[in-house]
Amino acid sequence: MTAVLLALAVLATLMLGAVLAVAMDRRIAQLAAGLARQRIETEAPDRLNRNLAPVWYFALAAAGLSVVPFAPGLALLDSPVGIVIWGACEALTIVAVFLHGWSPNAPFPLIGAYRYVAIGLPVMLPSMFVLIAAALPAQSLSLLAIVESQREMWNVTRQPLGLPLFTIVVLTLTLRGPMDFADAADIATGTSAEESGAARVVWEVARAAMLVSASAIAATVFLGGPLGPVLPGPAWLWIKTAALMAIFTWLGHRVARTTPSRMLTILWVILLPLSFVHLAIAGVIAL
Amino acid sequence: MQTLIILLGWTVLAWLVVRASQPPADATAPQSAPFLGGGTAGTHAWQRYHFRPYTMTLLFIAFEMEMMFMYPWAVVFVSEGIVALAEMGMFLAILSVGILYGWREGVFRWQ
Amino acid sequence: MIDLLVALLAAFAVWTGWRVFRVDSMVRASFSLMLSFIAVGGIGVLLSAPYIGVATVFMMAVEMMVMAIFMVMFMMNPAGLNPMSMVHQHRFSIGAGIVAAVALGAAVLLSPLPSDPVLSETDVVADLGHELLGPSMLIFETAGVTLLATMVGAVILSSRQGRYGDSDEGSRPPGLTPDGDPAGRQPEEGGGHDHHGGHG
Amino acid sequence: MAVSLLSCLASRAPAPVFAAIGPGWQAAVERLLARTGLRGALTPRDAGILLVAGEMPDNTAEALNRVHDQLPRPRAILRWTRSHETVDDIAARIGASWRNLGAIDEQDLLPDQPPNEWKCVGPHGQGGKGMMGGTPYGRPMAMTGEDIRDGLQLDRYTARIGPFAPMLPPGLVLEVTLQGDVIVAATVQHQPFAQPADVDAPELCAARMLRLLGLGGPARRAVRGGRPGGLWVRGAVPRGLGMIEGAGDARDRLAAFLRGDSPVVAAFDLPGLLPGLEWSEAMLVLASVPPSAVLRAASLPEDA
Repeated sequence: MTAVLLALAVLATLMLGAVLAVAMDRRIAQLAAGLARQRIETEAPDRLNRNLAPVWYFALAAAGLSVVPFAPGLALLDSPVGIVIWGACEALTIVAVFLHGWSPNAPFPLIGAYRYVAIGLPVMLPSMFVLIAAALPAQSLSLLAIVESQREMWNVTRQPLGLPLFTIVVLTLTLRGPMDFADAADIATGTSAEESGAARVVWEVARAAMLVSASAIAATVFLGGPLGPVLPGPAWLWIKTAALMAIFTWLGHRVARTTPSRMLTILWVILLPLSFVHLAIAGVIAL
Repeated sequence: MQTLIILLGWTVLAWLVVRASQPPADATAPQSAPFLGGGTAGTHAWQRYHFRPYTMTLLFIAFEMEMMFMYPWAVVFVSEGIVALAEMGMFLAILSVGILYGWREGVFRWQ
Repeated sequence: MIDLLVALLAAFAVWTGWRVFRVDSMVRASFSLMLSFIAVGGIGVLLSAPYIGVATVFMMAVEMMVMAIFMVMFMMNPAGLNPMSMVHQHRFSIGAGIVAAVALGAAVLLSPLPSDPVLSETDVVADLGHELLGPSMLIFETAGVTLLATMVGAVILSSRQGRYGDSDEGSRPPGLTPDGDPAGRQPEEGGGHDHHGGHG
Repeated sequence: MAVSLLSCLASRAPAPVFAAIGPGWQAAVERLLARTGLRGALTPRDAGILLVAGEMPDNTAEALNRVHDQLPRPRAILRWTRSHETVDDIAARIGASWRNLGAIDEQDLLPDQPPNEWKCVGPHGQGGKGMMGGTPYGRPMAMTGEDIRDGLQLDRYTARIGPFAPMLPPGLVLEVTLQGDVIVAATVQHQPFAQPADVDAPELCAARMLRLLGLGGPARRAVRGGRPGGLWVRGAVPRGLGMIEGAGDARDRLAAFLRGDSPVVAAFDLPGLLPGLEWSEAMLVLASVPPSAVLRAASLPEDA
């Protein structure tokens, strides 16, 4: 019974959150208008993978949100390895975006897909470091335990580098702003360049859903998730998630994107050592 | 088991939603040509694609495999204390050598 | 119920594994294999090994992504636009397959399996961590050194640019026949030119 | 209920316009697309209206038809050729067409034929031959060739891009050969259209670069004359990229545009500048040069 209620809560959060994310981008009307337009088929596409890519994207967003506790000690997917499940969702997201760019058999989507893989793979390293660092004080890989470990102090203050590093991960997963190497302007919106009509809208909504999911994970790991005074747990989770979504959206619209090869070097040479430092600090503090 | 059923359920639901919200794709021949700003392509876009940072991906896999050891390590870190810190420090130091070497050889660039 | 799910996942893993060799597109082949591994990971989760199961999915998603990149890079007709067969050396591979299946099946069926059910409240991840830091420490550190060797080897084998100039300078591709002319590109004097020095 | 809500929302959507810019109209179109109520689409797949600005030379007619046919239906083509029609007028005309798109819907202009006949050709009826031969599904496959960076002989993809590619100056047709996303060869097949001096205005040049950096909002504000307000704008352009004698690199030129200066760029060798660059870098370099200088560079004789 609780499981059904939680499943409904996850679904409602995902749907309303996606609407909120699209509204933050001020694109609700645009997407509504796109729904009724023709969906063009490219020359000799990989139909199966073209149809599956947004399905994966949606399903991964939902799976990621399922491990998030909505109240202390209460998550749909109460797994002892919650952050590993989320890590697997990240890895599979790269596959989904790659397939989205690969399947139309057109040059710009193809370039976008490969660029995304080049950036998306190394971005997973800071993500893993950050989540492992959050697991140290909790002594568990479960997000429920990570929430419990933040009763005294949120991770955002205890592990100050965590949220900035994870921001990069979120922007990559949701194809936003400085990390949006899949859908850049110089390749005519990249992996989406050949998508029209409802297919384009569905992909955009899936991106929005992933933003909800990734922000909820960030809120749980760094801002104490459902912890907070007066209001019930889910309300706190929603407030924190929405606040983070607003920040990520703002950054996505404001920060410039550099070239992919330069970003690759930055990721390995600057952000990876920073993640090392972050883990070391977190380790010493946790002891 | 619950985990699997939930994940499977989301996949099926996502498939139904995506399926219901978009009509089948169709196009005439000039519509379906790849967009090149009015230009034309000689060949299919699918090709033996020259993915430039290929060396990086190999390094990445090795690094990722090592990261997989760190998840169980994180769980027992506090209870094992200084031993865990020292051991993982050693482990990471070894791998940092690999990263440093790759960086010196310039693999974190488009080849 | 768990038995049924395990059986279904096993059947799915076998079916997707079979698809790897039946599809024309390298991308589809790679990701069929990924689905096969995901099913195996699911079996791991069902068998009370949540970390190993989920980690399998995690690793295989990344690895099959990289494999797809390399398959597309180096195989002819990577998208399978012209139908083709992914199977070679039929007789040998059938023989090898049967031998492997019989040997592994026999190993599973004949070895005495311990009956040591894991209690549901056991924290298997923590046990794994204690194992890594305790009795299996040597294995763990050896893995670190092995992975370092992997990294260095991968860089040496696949990177052309390096601190001491291009790695293929003066090298000669092998001939297609013994003592034949070098195949493919002839090495030019001085190797290629690097346009990339300015940044990175 | 849901359907009427959706259509109500949809009617308020900004009109998605893909602009095919002709000689002399670039600045006007760029200012037009920075208005609210319009949205410049980067690909015809995302657009409902094809705006044809200016008198198109005859040799671009086929390319224009090709872009037109790539718009999803329903679609409309609008021509903006009379110079007395102000930006307000054309914006109103676009809005009216967008709201009335279903009634206008236009047929394809090009014949419904694949680039090569392939149906029922070859052993499997897909037009192919063997592993790599023939024209499966209408096109041949790319073949291997030399690479200029790491020497791996992988496929070369050759395509003519332009004259209406949103990331290139209007009119420019580049025949590029790509290996991965690195340009290994580039030739100019059609020069950019001549544009009046207005097109070199620093705010327009800055906006073009900002769009490539993923800053659509700041680019709009820059065109309208406001402060763009992006973070890490100059730093995002790699140092040493597109170095041109006397005009610095792309980052210097962006800084100058943002200051409101228009750097003087001496003649440079356009096809010689591009090979060896990644596509994203090449587009940044092209956008960092004022269009008049690109035109001069593209019209240099080949052997100069």
